[in-house]
Amino acid sequence: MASTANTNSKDERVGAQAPILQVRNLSKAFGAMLAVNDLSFEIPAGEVFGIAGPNGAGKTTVFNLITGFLQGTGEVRFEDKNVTNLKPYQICHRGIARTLQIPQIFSTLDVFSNVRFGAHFGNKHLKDGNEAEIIHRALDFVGLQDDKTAIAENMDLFHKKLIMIAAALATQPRLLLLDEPIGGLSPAEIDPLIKLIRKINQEWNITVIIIEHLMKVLKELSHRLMILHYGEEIRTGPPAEVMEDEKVKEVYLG
Amino acid sequence: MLELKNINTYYGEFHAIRDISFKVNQGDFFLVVGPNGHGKSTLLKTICGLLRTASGQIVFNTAEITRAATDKIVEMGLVYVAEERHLFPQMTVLDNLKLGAYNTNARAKEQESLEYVFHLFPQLSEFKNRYAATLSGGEARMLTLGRGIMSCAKLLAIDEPSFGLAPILRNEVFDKINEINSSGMTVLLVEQNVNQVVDFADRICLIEDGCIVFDGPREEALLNEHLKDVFLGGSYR
Amino acid sequence: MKIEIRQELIIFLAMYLVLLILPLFLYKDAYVIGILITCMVWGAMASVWNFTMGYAGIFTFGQFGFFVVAAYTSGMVTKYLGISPWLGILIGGLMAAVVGVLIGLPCMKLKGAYIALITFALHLVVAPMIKVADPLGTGGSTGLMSIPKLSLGAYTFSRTDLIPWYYTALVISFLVLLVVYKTIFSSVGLGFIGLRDSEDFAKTLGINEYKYKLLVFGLSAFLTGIMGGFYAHYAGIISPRLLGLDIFLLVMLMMIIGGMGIFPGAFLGGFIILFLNEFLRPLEAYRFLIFGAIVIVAIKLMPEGILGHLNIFKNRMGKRLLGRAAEVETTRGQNI
Amino acid sequence: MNIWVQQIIQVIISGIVTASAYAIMGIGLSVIYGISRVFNFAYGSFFTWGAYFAWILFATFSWMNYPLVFLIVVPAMFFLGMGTEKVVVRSLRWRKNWQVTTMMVTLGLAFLMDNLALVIFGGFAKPLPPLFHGAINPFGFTLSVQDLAMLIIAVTVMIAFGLFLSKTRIGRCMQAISQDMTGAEIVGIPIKKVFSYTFGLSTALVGTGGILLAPRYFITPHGGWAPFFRVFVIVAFGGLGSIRGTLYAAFILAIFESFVSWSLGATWVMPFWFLVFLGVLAFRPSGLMGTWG
Repeated sequence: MASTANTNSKDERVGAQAPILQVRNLSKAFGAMLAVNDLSFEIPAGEVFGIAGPNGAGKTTVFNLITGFLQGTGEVRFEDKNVTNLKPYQICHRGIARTLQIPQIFSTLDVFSNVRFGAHFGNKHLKDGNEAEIIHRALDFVGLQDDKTAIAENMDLFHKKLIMIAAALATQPRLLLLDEPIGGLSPAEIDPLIKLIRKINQEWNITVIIIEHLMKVLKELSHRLMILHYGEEIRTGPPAEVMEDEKVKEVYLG
Repeated sequence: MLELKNINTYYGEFHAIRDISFKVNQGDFFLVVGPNGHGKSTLLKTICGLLRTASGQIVFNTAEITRAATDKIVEMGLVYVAEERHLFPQMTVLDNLKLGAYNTNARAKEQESLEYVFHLFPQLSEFKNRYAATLSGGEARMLTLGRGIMSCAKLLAIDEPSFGLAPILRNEVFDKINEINSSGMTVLLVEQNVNQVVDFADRICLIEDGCIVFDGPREEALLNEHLKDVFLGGSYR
Repeated sequence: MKIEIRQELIIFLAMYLVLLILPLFLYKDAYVIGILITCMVWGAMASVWNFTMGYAGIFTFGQFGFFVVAAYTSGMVTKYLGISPWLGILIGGLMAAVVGVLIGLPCMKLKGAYIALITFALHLVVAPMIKVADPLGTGGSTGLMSIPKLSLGAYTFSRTDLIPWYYTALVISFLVLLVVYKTIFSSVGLGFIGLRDSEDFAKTLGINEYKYKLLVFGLSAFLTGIMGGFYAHYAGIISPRLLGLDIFLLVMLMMIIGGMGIFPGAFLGGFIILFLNEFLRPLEAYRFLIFGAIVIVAIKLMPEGILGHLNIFKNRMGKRLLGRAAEVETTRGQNI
Repeated sequence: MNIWVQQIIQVIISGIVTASAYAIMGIGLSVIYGISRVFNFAYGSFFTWGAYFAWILFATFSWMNYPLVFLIVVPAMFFLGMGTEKVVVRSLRWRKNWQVTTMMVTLGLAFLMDNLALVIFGGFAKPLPPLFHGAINPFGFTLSVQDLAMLIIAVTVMIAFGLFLSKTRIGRCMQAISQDMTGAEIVGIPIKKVFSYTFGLSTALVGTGGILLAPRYFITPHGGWAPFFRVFVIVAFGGLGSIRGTLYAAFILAIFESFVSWSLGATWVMPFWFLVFLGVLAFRPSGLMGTWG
């Protein structure tokens, strides 16, 4: 099947960049089930990389392996340093942030403190004076400045997702992993979020990996797209090409 | 068949359902749409007795079920099919189905219902001795629907059956639900993927911020500008 | 950061202001002064417990274990090694912290209810260990007796004049509560509350959860231990009876009545419960029967505690800890 | 036969007998957790009260015998447990952190029950008559008829309980609830009723344990805590909520206990349980069957 090698060149915008993340022969088994099977891919700095696939294809497991929530075999390199099987907080300090599929926020804290958590704990060598600035920049960026004193648990799903993103940004990452950021939102909310993600990539210069079910979103956002099926890569490449692939159609799009 | 009168439900201090009233008629395919976190699932849980309503009245087949326990409501034939599957993982498919027929009415018709479920979902009869934990997402979804039917349901209240399914499986699930409805079962469906189900629905109701914004037959809904804007028009699905 | 005057701080300081001047009116009444000292000891302990359970969300039932370990440590090093009691208290606190961290290690990977079980097991286990360790000088089941009294310069504290004890208890408990307050409303407290609210989210944001969880165990054991050390020298005699269910329940009630997850609540609860205890004393055996019933009724009817129900605080965490849950709790594992 | 071998076998037999009593109590504690997620700290007090009820019967009626005592006390314990669930535990269930809250409440209940016993019966130890007199000597070993009866009763209870869980409708409901509580609720199982039954059943089991063990020891108001702690360790060792794990753990630990008691003396029994517990914590906090956490 197609691999990363022959599709890289087709991306005009970011093809020349050095890879920020390299994943080599990543595998993870739960009992007898291979959730991720010998997966390898590279992501150039500045790219928006989409991952799609049927449920149970191992998408979230890939994120969990990269961010240290799960331990697997294989190698993960970030900015040319080996980060395989580091603890989640170490991964965060290296500059990789992520959001969770089911929004989890600090429900009893206000929005400001939620974001402050990221700024305080996510930046290992932060000088005190900087913290407030980072928090406000993140709040401004996602548009939560007016809600900063609201208790997080009273916010709706869309705003909870924004809190997660703002807190992740406050850790000042260079790579951001978004796990189904659009899931459960109404179309009226999807549009602004897509714009936001694009701005994260372009204005903040953050490389983004995004797991998503909605092909239209991936088509619009991602430079390249990888389809997973039973933990294996089916096809990787520019979204338009991938979505025309016969095998992808067969196993996923229908 | 099912009537809600001025229902209000709270999540702690959060007013999730505000003064909702509607009627579901016998044999209808009643579709509830609305953004996530705006109270659709809360509504279904309230109807099925998993959550208590603070005020208002729920009437099912002339009997008031406002504060009845879930087991009583199930016994009357109002059955909830949850978004999270809530199967019994260490039991076989067959045992899961049999537990669906727990209430007295359903137990008398257990064999009959089982045949119908296996007819509807031939895969389930193939897997009937497998443990529920080993089923894939699509198969598990079929099992939840089958288990609901086993309860001798007169009305199935289905919560986001497409949740977590690949596009290819969603259509299959919706087709099955339509088939169930065509055989005479009343269906109350809460769903995000409006485009794929809108053709089956008899009546559509839009909930935003816990309030009903629109409630009417499908033909009317398709003409409603707001509804079109929010869901049918700018669709990503 | 700018200085914020919180209502928690105001109530806390006001309580100590009252305690500071109270002996001016009561100095003749040794009985009441004695009760007030006990109130401060157990109230401070309840506050530390509340910090662990209410704020950090780690449901430990092992605080008495720490208290007793520190009391015995301080009592024994001063009695047998002749170390100054002040230093003994500190050594007791450190010993408790070591035990706390050791108990914290297996608790790292467990969730709420299991931690409660394990730490309660610690509680149950300390008494038989003290009895077995009799040859080491613990005094076995009769207890450790004639523990050296505190002294300041040439002055040695005595049971005939409780005022010096009173002000020592006041200073020590004030310091303990101050540490608790400072921790809760600092970035360290932010880490604890974050881990309590959503561990996964906290981990993605770069918190070292191992360090923080051990810190909770270590810090709360240390602070409890300080109170335990002081208690040993104040009481002069300690026995495994300290681990009996009666004192355990009284201190638990202080926390519940005061309001879990509400800062000075448990300290206030200490005074309420201990004065109630004195009030009920004439009832003898029936007194504990009544307290058992109060535990049940208080948890059922007043999950937010007195301060919580008085609606004093804008952002009441206690409500979210024990109040009615929004949703029907679901399957295995999710509800812990 | 070698005297040592004979003694060791004797120790093992005695271990098996105690194990059987611990096992049914352990199952009771484990099952209530597995099904209704409640950890009952008043378990030891129910143990004591089961024995006190038996004592009352023996003290009031001179013609009382054990079959009748079981027939009266076990159902009484069942209803006492059901009532406790309804009055004390039920309303807490849908609160946040209710698992810890119920622990606190059952601690309060334990305190209430212990002190009630103290007020009613006083602090003096009460004896129960032996289950049976005499002993038999199969293959040269001494086995008191009382121990034999204990073993037979306990094994019968365990088998009956296993059949109850797998064969009866209510037993299958209990299994369903332990696997997915909400799932059980939405198929129409009256879960609150089943919780009550579970609590009742668990109380009946510990009551049975109380009557079986009381003739060997004495009954005191706080006497339930020592057996409770043992059962607690057994359940932790076996894996909370795992019935099979509890069974294994009960037999392994009780036989060890009787070796410790035989070789080091009775004072070392509690520290031994403590060491086992520490070992469990350090090496396998999830228990034998790994159902914790």
